[in-house]
Amino acid sequence: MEHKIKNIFVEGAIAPSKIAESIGHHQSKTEIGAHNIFLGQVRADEIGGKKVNAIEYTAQTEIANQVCHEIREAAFSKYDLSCMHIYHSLGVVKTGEICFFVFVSSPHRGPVFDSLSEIVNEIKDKLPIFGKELFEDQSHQWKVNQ
Amino acid sequence: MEHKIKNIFVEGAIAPSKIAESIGHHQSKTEIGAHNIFLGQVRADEIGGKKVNAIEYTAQTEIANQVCHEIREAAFSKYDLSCMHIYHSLGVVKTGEICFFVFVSSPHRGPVFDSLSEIVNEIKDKLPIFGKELFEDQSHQWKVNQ
Amino acid sequence: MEIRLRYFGQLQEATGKSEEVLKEAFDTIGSLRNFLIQRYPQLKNRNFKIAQDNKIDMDSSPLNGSLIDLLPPFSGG
Amino acid sequence: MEIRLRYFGQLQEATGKSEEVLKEAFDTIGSLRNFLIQRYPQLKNRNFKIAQDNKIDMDSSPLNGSLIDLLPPFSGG
Repeated sequence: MEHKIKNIFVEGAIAPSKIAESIGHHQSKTEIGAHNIFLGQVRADEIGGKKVNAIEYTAQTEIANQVCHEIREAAFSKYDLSCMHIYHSLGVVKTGEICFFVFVSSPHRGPVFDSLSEIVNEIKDKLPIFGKELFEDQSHQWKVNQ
Repeated sequence: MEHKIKNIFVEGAIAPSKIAESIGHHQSKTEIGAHNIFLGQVRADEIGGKKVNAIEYTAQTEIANQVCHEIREAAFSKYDLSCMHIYHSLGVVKTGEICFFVFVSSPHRGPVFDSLSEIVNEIKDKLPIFGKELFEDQSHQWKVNQ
Repeated sequence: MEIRLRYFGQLQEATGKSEEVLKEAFDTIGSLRNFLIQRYPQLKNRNFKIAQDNKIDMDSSPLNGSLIDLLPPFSGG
Repeated sequence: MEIRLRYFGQLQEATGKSEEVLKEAFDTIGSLRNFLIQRYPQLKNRNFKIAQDNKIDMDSSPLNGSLIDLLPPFSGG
């Protein structure tokens, strides 16, 4: 399957209503039996006595979109998936808000479970996105993925 | 952790707006970093030339809620989960609509990926829920889980 | 002691009943199963679980419940 | 040929710059890296990838792009 390179980036947090909208769009795809959704939410981590208030995301978006496209195509050829939708925030996302949304659908549940964690891990590993953790006292540190 | 036995059943399809509402309720839980959601959608399967229009669900709800409670408690003690929400439809759910919603959250992504497919599989295996596939021509057959 | 029997899903179609009351006594769940298969030959090759008082139980267990549910294969989700 | 250099994330803080133009010529990506570490000692113990013309490349690759991006460890999601 061949797909166009999509822009995964959205400005600011991803609203729950946007997620609902995306789910609703699949009601006409009646070959789908299973959806699996991953959401990344900004945690109020406490580091050295200071609490994270928000994360500010920047990215090399050209490379990120290209690499994400390759991850997407690889998943489509490896798994029996009907759809895949990926969004990531840029700019400031406050604690408790959603910054990352990956949505896969398939006729059956096996492929959605097998593919989702792989796609999420690859995106976190391979996309040049940079998170800056902003503390209550205006100081910051650079987020490190584990 | 001890939780009360919850009623997982809702009448009819699960609306995307209900899912959005459920996601939104977690914005105040700022220790959460990862959500994972499974949605079951009614497929328009074609069986012997006839197309499924809807599934009508019935259940022995007392047993189903009790067994689901046990699955839930086991998952909470096995995985580092912050929340878990489970809903299943009763009555008629049309093709393209959502009949099953499982939502797990955790500080980190490992536990949500590890637990979700296990919980979904256990619910499908162990809860006395019965799906009747209704065809376009008013005939029906009893759904069989694979 | 009376027992109240409920049939679920396709077992309602097989027996033509959604529930009934039995006045017979049964020592085990298995002996109730055998009784029902004789009464409703359509149940013979069916796979079903039996619950008493809202707990699924084995055929070897003593039957001492008053609410008995006949549960065909599960197909939720 | 000029090359346009862009610094991302914490490398902007380390160098105090978000971008600059270099007129020097470099045979490989690795030789650019060494040049930059000499110019900005703060980069010395930093782990960063280098992309040319929107493709992440190895230090052994010839440098022939005109847009060079310096990318610190990724932390999306």
